[in-house]
Amino acid sequence: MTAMNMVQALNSALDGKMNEDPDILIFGEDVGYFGGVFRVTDKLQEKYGLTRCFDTPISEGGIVATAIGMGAYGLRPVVEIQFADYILPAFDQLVSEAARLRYRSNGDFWAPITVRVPYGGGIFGGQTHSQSPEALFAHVVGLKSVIPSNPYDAKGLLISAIEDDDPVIFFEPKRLYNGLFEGRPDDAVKPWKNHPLADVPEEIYRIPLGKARTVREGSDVTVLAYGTMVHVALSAIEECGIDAELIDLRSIVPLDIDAIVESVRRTGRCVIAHEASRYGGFGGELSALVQERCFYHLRAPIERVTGWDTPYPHAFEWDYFPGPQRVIDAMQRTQEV
Amino acid sequence: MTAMNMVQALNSALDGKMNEDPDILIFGEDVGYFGGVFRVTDKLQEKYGLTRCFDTPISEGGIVATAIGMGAYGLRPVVEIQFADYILPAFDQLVSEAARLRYRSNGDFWAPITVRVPYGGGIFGGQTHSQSPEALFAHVVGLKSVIPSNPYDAKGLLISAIEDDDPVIFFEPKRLYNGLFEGRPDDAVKPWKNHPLADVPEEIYRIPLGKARTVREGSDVTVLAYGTMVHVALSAIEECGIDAELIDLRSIVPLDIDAIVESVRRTGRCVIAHEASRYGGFGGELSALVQERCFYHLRAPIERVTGWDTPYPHAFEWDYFPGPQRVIDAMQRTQEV
Amino acid sequence: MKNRTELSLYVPEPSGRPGDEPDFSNVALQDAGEQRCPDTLTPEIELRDMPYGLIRVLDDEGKAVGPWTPDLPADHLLRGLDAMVRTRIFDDRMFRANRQGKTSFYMKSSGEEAIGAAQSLCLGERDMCFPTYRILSWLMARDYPMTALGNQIFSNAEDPLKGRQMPVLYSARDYGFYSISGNLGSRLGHAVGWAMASAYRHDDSIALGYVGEGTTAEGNVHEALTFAGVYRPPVILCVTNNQWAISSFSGIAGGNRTTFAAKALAYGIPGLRVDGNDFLAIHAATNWARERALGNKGATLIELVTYRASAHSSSDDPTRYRPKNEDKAWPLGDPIERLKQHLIVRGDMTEDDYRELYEDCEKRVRASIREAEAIGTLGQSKPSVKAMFEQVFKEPDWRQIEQRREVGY
Amino acid sequence: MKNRTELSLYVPEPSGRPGDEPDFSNVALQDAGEQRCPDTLTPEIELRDMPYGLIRVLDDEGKAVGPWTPDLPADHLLRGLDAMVRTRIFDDRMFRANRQGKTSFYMKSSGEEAIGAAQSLCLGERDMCFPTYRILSWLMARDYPMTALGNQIFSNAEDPLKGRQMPVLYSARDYGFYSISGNLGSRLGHAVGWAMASAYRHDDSIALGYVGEGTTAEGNVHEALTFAGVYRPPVILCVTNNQWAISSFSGIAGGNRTTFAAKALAYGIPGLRVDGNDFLAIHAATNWARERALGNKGATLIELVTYRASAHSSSDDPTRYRPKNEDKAWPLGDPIERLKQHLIVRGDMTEDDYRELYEDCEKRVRASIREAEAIGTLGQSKPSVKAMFEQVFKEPDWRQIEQRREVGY
Ligand SMILES: Cc1ncc(C[n+]2csc(CCOP(=O)(O)OP(=O)(O)O)c2C)c(N)n1
Ligand SMILES: Cc1ncc(C[n+]2csc(CCOP(=O)(O)OP(=O)(O)O)c2C)c(N)n1
Ligand SMILES: [Mg+2]
Ligand SMILES: [Mg+2]
Repeated sequence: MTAMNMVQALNSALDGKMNEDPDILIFGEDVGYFGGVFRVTDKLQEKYGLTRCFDTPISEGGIVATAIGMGAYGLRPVVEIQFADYILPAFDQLVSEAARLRYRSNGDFWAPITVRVPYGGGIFGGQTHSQSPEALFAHVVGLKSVIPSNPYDAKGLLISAIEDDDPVIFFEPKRLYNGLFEGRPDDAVKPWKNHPLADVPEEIYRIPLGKARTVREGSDVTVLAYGTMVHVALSAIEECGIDAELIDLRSIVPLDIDAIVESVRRTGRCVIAHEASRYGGFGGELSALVQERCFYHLRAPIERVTGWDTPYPHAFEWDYFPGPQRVIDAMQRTQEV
Repeated sequence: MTAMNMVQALNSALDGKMNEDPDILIFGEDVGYFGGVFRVTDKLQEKYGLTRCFDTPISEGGIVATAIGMGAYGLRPVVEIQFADYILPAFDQLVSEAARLRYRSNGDFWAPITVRVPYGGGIFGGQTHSQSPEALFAHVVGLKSVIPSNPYDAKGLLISAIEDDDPVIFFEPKRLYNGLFEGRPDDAVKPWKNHPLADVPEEIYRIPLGKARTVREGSDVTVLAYGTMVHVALSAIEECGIDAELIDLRSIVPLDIDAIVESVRRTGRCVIAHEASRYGGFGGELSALVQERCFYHLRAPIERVTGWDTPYPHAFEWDYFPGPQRVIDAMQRTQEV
Repeated sequence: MKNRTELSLYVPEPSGRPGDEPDFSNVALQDAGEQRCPDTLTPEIELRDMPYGLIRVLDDEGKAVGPWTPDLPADHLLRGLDAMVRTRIFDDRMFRANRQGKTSFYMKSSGEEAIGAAQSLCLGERDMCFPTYRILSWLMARDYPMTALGNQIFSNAEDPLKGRQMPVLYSARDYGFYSISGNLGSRLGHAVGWAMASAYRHDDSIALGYVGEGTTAEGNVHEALTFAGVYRPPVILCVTNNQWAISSFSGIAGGNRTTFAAKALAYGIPGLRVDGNDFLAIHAATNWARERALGNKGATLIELVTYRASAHSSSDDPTRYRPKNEDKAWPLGDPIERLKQHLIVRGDMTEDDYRELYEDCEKRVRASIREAEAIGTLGQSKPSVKAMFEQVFKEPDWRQIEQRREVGY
Repeated sequence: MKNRTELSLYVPEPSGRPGDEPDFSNVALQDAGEQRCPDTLTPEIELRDMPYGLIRVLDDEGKAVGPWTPDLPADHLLRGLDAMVRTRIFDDRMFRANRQGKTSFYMKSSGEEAIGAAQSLCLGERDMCFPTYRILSWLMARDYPMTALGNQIFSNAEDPLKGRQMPVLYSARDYGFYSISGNLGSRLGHAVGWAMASAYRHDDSIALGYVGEGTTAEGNVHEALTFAGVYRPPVILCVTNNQWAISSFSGIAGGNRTTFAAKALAYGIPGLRVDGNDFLAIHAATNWARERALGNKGATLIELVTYRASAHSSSDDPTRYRPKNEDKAWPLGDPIERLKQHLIVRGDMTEDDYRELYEDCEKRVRASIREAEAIGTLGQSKPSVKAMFEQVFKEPDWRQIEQRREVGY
């Protein structure tokens, strides 16, 4: 075990898998010699050579298309899209091709690709370095969407994603790369190293896709979150004293519906938190599923704590970001009835 | 007043606006000399000349980018994407540019464009001529999404969309172009001409964006639908005898939240119907909104009747399509409690 | 301030519309045998004139002339002819089947049969083509069972794609034929990725990608070409310029300003412009690109100049937007006629032989389609509904399982 | 089977990495004055050699030579120099301000100042540029208030973009400067659309779009060029080839295989390759393209060969991926030094004059930044939070209204 931050844990996953499987190729903008703008692919070119980890033209569509072709051939490419805000030029490739190839060809071809995508806010990145587009992918039949919240999960989930024979979008909450963040911008930076989930084995291990993690058990309300919001929610729970059960979804496709339903039936209350803007966000799906499956157990309206329905605004980062106080307010509203 | 089908009503809206406003330009694949593969732009090139209605390269991204540039200059382009399934190459332009231009430039520039998109199933078009991607757009802050269900609305809404100073995605349920469709593939084709909403004035008129239409008043359950599903739902209601209130949303951004809330508070029950696959679909958002705002009035779980979570399959069109029987089943489930 | 004129918006128009005489004077031609044939390893910088010429082998009499003449045995040509003839007949019958309501949709490749047939026979078994919907003759040349084609087209119980795809959007891995989709251009980059994978593995499989001339305007085509230029994988990228994209003539895709082969110059790869109705020229150019690829010199772009002799699809009516009889006026003729004529000139076939071949093709096509029809046409027979829920993922998740249960399968 | 070698995957590499000597021997150069200057209305077919040359006017001594020499009065050049110098100073100060935490982010255009300055002064008031984040000198040349730049960069209460944008993503319609976004390449098509609109209206406004050489790989760049080729609008499309795209050298964008100007050949439009550190050459080429556009002859692609002398952005450290002192070794020199030298050679300026100009620039920059800082730097001052909810649409819908209320503004 070594204390790793999230970047190191992801790097360790890539390194371990590349070492094991020559069919794994890594490419993307600046991932080669430089090791990626967030350093997740650091040293991989040096270690595995130019043809196994290399830079690409600035062409997200081209990156994904190339990966699909390689995947159809029999390789297992792992590509990086530099920021989630820039994944849209590849959207058609992901939706119309990667997600549909197995189905439409009746298994003749498939796309065992992993698309790593730094996403989310909290870094003063303004409109185009902060967005959380996971809802756009969750709606796409044929894609899996995974979102880790800590170094241990990041490594185990990335390994599962790489080994998965279906296309996986792997959203990395970039605000968590180098330290914990609880939605309190004025707090001192909390390094990962003292966190229990920063204890990461050097070797390969897997966390199955579709299994949520109960971060904290509780009986007053179920809080559903993923990515950075897991820590925001935990901090909110700790602050306000409500005995909330916090579930880190870890992947939104496949979704651990059983864990969610079991918990909400028990607590009778539910708060959903995500960074993305609210309308049409993934919180809507979660709310609908909970409502459909727990209707008779619900004692208060399901609450959504999300980004506002505006673009992600640079100077208003902390007005926009759904911080702990807003999670507390929502939890409290569920308790008032 | 003339009896018009939906194609004629849309053509009449375009014709009327082009006649009135020289800043309106129409372009897209095959919309020029040929008048569009669905004939919606028929005769417009002949009438208004080559530079006002013309063919474009097969490049959805290029079409939308060009429209945005023209819009920023001061024109009011109305473009066609041949099928909704092919709008994704333009997705980045719509999301990162059209939707954000006004906000990010603080009103220096904006994109008063209308993007017409034939969408939806029921025409044996298989995976790539049948999809309903409206949820992907509803989540995008800064875009409006309009979906008419009949000739009268189609004309009035299209005129409002064109006159709107924000980018509007105008989804046209192509199964309704030439006749009514109630989700019963074995029925004889029902031409529009005898339908009251096929009585379309020749002149310009407007239906404001964001105002739903109550298709049928009722007290047992509120059914929310748009596009083709309005007729499927109405047919279902008529068949089963439940006194349902049917609301045609007409636009999903802006959404007529007041009409929805008022109705569900009254009926205490709600069924949501759309063609798109369920998970992450717009029905999730509707369900969440209704739940949040009508929790204490709800007497049964909100039901979603949707396409399945599979790609749109050619041979299984009628197994996939959420036909009237599935709407009836859902309405009945809401009555059982 | 010299030379200023009032600005105006230019919109290209074709040389003729319904009621006009066909006019192909704008198509840049070159006589058979005229274009030079450089060595396959020639640096790109010495090939920059190639996109503006036209590689042709068969002359007007059917003789093979010039430096591109490939050395092909008669049985190779006969196999090609057989595939082309069967494609033509199959297309005609299926188009009719569509009119009779036996299938929801159909697309013919009439006039373009030489392309898939010549390239299918030129490339190896382990090579992979990334086709458009007009490359049926590739499968015919590799003897893909025509009954299976019919089953796919009818979406019947034996449909190899389990009813999930519209007619003609085949997939046939074992025949070197990648899955087609309705989306234009989005597989060209897969061809490049495939070829990069092959190079990475030190394999000798090459990839062949196709787009129509209209589709070259899509961003993803540029992205594929960019990757092909940068990483030099063993891939052949083809533009089938059949002059039309539904109702839009090639000028709407930029074909009035330069050739589609010249797009190669933007990426520093060789661009060949080839008579797409000339089986021998197609073979020769494809083989040139293949040798270059196998010499580790990377990608080649090939424009195949041809003509879409029929409607875009069963939903289309070309008499509404182009002159009648354009196909008759097309200066590069009919690919089947031309190959037949060549075989006759060579002395490898007589008119009688051809009639026999044709009748044999007809018989085989008819028998296959009958077999498929016997299994069922659209709506009369289909795969089990459970196929709707399968292979969304390798393993279904709870959504497909629950929903399948709800449907009752 | 001749010439076959084992396939392998090729990945381009730059001529040097940290620790290596800078090496620009692969950059194709041509001496000043050597490239021919065709008439602006010359058909594209006669211009196909142009993308492979290099238009240069200023020679090593600072003399203007050859057929592209523009006839520019001294005050035009001095205005350009003033804009370039202020850009350099402003950039340096703001980079430092970023290091001091006064702003979240910054991007310099050091080494590339000639481009925006020359083009801004060449084009007219009603023309519109569609910039990247490295075209600050355009605004400087048009005397956009530097305090407003500072306010934007600090996201303070007077930020003209109301705190909604990251630093340097300006928008200034009145200065012919379109809204920048972080997304690469997605505005090039807007430039084409703008120009088409101008042509449609018989206006005389032309558009100028920019992308970096790295960005040419994006599909949307191809789409913009395709529309520019087809409809021939009055637009100038520029590729600023500064050799690097963050850590990726230009070969990763295909620059090893051919020039970026040669991409023009794919679309049948003229392509000019220009010394991007030569104020006069940039002016001349831009003016050529402008005259052509105003002669209703359509678009021109211009590659501006330059060098990114500084880090990609405040988040970047170029010593990690490229040789030290590459900027010193760059064969086309420093654009400010070169224009200054030219003015001296012309006799329009002395070293003393230059010192004076420089000090004056420094003073003005300092005063403006101080003024902006006085209003507030990042976090110390910001626009009202209600601006977060405004202009999502022209009129807010219930979501923005409800949410704004929830936030309490
Ligand atoms: C992305 C996308 N946009 C639009 C369409 C609709 N469409 C189908 S075929 C076609 C024309 C294609 O023309 P071309 O590329 O020349 O191929 P051809 O049909 O001539 O072989 C169009 C516009 C599509 N299928 N996909
Ligand atoms: C669509 C998109 N992809 C990726 C990025 C991340 N990114 C920002 S700048 C940059 C490099 C751009 O290089 P180039 O086009 O050469 O412009 P330069 O910075 O050299 O002026 C990259 C990859 C982005 N902003 N947008
Ligand atoms: Mg075509
Ligand atoms: Mg660059």
